[in-house]
Amino acid sequence: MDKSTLLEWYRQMVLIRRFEQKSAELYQLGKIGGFLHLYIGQEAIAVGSIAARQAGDHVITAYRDHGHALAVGSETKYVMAEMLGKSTGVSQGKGGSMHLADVSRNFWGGHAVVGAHLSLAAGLGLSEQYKGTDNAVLCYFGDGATNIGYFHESLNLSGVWDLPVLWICENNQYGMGTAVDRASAVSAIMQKATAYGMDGKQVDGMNVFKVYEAVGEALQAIRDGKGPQFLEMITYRYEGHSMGDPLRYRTKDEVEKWREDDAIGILERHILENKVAGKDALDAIDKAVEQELETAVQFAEESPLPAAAELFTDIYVDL
Amino acid sequence: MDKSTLLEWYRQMVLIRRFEQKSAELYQLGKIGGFLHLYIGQEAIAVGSIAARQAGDHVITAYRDHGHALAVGSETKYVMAEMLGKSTGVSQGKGGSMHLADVSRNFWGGHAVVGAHLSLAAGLGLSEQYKGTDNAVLCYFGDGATNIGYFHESLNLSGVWDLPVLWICENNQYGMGTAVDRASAVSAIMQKATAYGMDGKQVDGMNVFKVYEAVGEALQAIRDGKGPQFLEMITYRYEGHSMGDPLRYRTKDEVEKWREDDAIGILERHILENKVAGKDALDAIDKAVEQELETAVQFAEESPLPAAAELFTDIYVDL
Amino acid sequence: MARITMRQAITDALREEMLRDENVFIMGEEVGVWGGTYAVTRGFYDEFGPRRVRDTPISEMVIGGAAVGAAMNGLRPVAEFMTINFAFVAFDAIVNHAAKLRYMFGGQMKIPLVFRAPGGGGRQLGATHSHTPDVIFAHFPGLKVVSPATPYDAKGLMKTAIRSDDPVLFIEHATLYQIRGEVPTEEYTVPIGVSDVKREGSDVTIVAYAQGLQVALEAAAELAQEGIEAEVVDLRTLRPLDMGPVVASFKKTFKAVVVEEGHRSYGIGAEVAARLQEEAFDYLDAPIKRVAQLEVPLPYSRELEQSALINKDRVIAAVKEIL
Amino acid sequence: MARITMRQAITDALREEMLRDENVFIMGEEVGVWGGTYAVTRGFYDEFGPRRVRDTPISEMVIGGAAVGAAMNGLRPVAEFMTINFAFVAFDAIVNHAAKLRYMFGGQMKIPLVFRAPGGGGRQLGATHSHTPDVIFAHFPGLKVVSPATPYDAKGLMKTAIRSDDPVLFIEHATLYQIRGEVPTEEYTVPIGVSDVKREGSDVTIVAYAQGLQVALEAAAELAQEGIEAEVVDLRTLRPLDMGPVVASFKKTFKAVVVEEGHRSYGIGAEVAARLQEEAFDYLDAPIKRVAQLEVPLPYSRELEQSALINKDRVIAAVKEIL
Ligand SMILES: Cc1ncc(C[n+]2csc(CCOP(=O)(O)OP(=O)(O)O)c2C)c(N)n1
Ligand SMILES: Cc1ncc(C[n+]2csc(CCOP(=O)(O)OP(=O)(O)O)c2C)c(N)n1
Ligand SMILES: [Mg+2]
Ligand SMILES: [Mg+2]
Repeated sequence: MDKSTLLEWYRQMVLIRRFEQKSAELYQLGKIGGFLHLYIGQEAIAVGSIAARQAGDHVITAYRDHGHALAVGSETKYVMAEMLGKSTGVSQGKGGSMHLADVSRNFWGGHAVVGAHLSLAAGLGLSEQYKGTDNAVLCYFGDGATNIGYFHESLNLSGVWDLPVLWICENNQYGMGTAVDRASAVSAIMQKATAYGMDGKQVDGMNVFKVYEAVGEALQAIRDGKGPQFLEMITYRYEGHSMGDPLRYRTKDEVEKWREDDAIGILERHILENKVAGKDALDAIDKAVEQELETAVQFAEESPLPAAAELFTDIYVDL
Repeated sequence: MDKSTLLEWYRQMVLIRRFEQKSAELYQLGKIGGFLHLYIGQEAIAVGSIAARQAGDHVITAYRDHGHALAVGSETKYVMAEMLGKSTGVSQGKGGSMHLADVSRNFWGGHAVVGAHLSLAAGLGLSEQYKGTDNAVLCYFGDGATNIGYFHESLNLSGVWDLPVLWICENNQYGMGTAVDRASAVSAIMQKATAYGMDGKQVDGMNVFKVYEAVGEALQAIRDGKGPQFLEMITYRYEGHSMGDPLRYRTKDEVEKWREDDAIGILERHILENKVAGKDALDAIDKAVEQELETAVQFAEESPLPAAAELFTDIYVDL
Repeated sequence: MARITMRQAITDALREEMLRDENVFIMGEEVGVWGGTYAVTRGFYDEFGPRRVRDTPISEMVIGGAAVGAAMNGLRPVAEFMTINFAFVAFDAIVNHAAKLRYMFGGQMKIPLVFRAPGGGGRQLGATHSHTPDVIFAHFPGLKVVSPATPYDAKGLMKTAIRSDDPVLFIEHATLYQIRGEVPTEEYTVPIGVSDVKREGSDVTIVAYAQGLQVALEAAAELAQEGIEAEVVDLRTLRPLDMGPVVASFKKTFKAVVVEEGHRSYGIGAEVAARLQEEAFDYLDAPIKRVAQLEVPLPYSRELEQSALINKDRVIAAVKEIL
Repeated sequence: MARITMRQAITDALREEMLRDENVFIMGEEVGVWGGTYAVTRGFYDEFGPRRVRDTPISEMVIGGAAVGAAMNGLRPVAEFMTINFAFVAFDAIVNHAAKLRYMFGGQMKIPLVFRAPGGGGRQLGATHSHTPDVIFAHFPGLKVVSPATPYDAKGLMKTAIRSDDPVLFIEHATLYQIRGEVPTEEYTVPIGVSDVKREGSDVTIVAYAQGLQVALEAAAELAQEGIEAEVVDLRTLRPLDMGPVVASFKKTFKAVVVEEGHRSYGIGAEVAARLQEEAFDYLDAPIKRVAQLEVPLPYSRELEQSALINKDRVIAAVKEIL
């Protein structure tokens, strides 16, 4: 990996983490409403996997979507504006935190009904297959989502029709307060892939290199005609499920243990230890991110709310 | 297996087959309405498996349910009356062919929304577990049903909660006109059990002995606390999916090949070759079945239609 | 003009649109090799091949969701639910994902798809298989809901539905597949969201759609023999609901009966009645009557089932009550 | 009497019924260790243990279906859908299996269960998460549908629902959890299927339920300051719908406004209006008005979302239009 790539990954991961922290603050201030799900801890997955996609590949995920939005390259200020429900937001203020999308970047959202977007991903894959391209779909979902019917039907269809979809489970150990074992009959999520004729593979989701490599290989396999692929990313969310999580289901110790092996820390160490760049280069990135965020928040705050008439636009195309 | 058991199995299998043939006739005459799905070819499964249950075990299946109704011991005349929509029918004429039930025999139906009754089976299992009994649930479903979300959620829940359910897939090679391979990402249905932490097992569903044995072992495993179990019965339906199937999806040759190894034929051969009983004993059973059916049809034909007021009964208990 | 069945009309519309636009394709259970459970897509698999006529597993959720996903990215799926009862399993995909995504993402995507769903009671299929639940889909903004009653409308509306850039639920009443009617041989379309006067009259307005329309027309014919001239308005589209012709007719007749096959409570007729008294209050001469399915799950037994359904006698009785 | 929140009232009802009847148990997502997403079952897991307070996977179909299966065989499940939006995923289990099995099998089984479902808009959750789709459940015979507006009714109706031998969908409007009201400390129940006059008045009848009732009462209070006395009738139960007190009130006031949080088209108000003009035609002095959610998917942005929802000003304006 060349220096600029590594620094770019670092930048994205720091941007995501800081974006989340900032969002939490703005939520406490009442500037962000609805539900807010932070991606802190899982940054390496969005960044490492999206770095491995080709331009035409699609990205679709659940409500924990800020990281993916930033990783596909949506401008921070438009993402932040969406969080604040402003007309300049990526979804014009109609979607909010859970429903970011940026179709110009093949990012199809941000979906809050658990599992539903897996069926959309199957459809996206179908559309590329139908058109005869070699584009694939990166579809992200949680461990909890693997227990819903949508998961089963979508993975099965992808197998039967050989759809170019890379199924990426972000196993952060919990679906809300429910540990994987309490909700899934098998503890290794990758084992579920067997039922759809795929070889599931577990990947260290805290390590952006491993993520990048595994996703690159899986996408290549899809393009080589080996059918849909399944990856289970082992990761952890440091914060609550959403703002206001009473956090009764896990111990502080457990959280601390995971934090020791932090995704950003791993990359930072790699950069410093291998002398890819020095501390000052990273500090400069941190600062630039801080600046970008500040600008974004200011932009968002100053942006207008959607006009009243926007209530009635975009319900239908031709009505 | 003692003689009386084998003759009883023979009787049940012949009864089911003849019941189905009679039903087809009555359907052609317009005396049976709605959809009619024949069980011909699959008789060994209902008979062999239900023979292995203990009194408190529950039975629940899909719309191809006549065989199970007869195997649990529902009286032929009440079952036939239901087919004809009479008030004397097991479901008082309100259910019809697809919705036979006989709760007095722990037979919970006959369900026509593919996969839905698997969730009911999970609930039945839960109820026995909750009550602390050692009763189990025999839940039957087709190969096609293993592709719907209900299947996934129900099997997973049974695994997570250790529910006493024996999942019995009657793989008759097709869901309507769709061969297993065209609908399922894996061709061996039993492989799907892996995703729920169960060892799936394939059983020759044309051989009543093998069915009986496998089900007996599985039920014992459940009662021994080994959790839910999964069996894939390999079988074939000789007739169309339902009356009026254009049968464009398979060849006559294929059907003939399966007919050679007929379930009743296998049992008959065993009885004769091992001199369990002679041809005359079997003929006597055939005749008795014929008589029983004739009486049942007459009973059904002579039974009254539901009274007009029945339209409004049993919608609610306490309204 | 040719006199064809409603089944043929829908078949023709699908086929012509598939020939016209390479992005139109069909997916659903048994739509291919089998030829469609109701034989609507018979021959399509051979003509268009497995790429464009796609047999699916029994997986309604992903039939619904994959159609949405494919539509987002530029295709024009026509996805079939074998019957509307099974659309319940895909309910979230239909009313949440098809109907809301465009809005929720600020107009970034179009969802040009058609969900086909044969439906209706009267075929002895038992309570879970006999729904006419059209109203519950029509309740949701974002979806268009169409349910034609004649071959002409069926063909014209299906073409419009396929060409529409919005999600359309196209409900086909299974007992109507056999009815025949005149259909032009040349190309035409019927707009979505336009009600249609199917019979003129001045004594009473009967509002209906789908199978209810056929019942209403039968009743009107019989009423005419007694000198009562009913005007029959066909809604054709349930969302958006076009009350124009209904209100216009009512302002002439001052009396109305709404006929629908679904349940009466919270049904289509409730909305039509509510709208009529809102929009033509001064013309109300008598209560607006509703003829609908009795409030029971539909039973299997034939006579019993029939007794719960609408028929021309019930419509005639309702008309006479208010004349 | 004690002044408690609606949340506490529901918590108390659940707890008391669990103590009273060993067969009552709770299942759903996050009802146990977490304590319920809306904290309704806080402490239950510790008090009753994992056998009777059962955390489920994210599997709405089997939450619905397993509750039905357990109920058939003698248990009394209280199954929670985290929000009513997710009940869409379980739609078939609810309206087909819970609602129809008893009838379809000729009365051989009872289905004594409660589905709890918090719902409603106004919390900036976006289009797929903000439904008030009560009407679509109320459409189906076989189900009882309840949606209380006060702590008193919530507790009494929940007890009745749990003791009912039929399936009950119990809809809790999430924005009502915080409201407070007097609740007796001694045992009582409130019957299902009985509407209730929440405020007496003689100038106009306002019909409402759940969050709509609170809006209606606010409007009535403000109208009273102008000398307009509104009678406010709370439906409490949507199926079976008790029109008695509504009709009685209307025969006094000759004017009515129906208030509901859900969409206007094919909504609760349509049925109430249709019934009123059927059952009290001679008392109609003015069109029956409906105040309901505008016909749009609900957007995230706060002001925009609020502009689509009902509020007291819209109710007051509707009343004034017909006075
Ligand atoms: C169908 C459905 N059921 C329930 C919910 C409520 N809910 C939102 S997020 C969530 C947990 C999902 O866990 P997981 O898939 O592991 O994703 P994570 O939040 O850990 O990223 C639940 C239960 C929902 N949004 N949709
Ligand atoms: C949810 C749902 N989708 C579709 C159908 C229509 N349908 C009825 S039976 C059937 C095929 C089922 O095949 P399988 O499970 O293999 O059972 P078999 O008929 O072979 O016994 C289909 C698609 C249905 N009843 N329910
Ligand atoms: Mg998780
Ligand atoms: Mg089969």
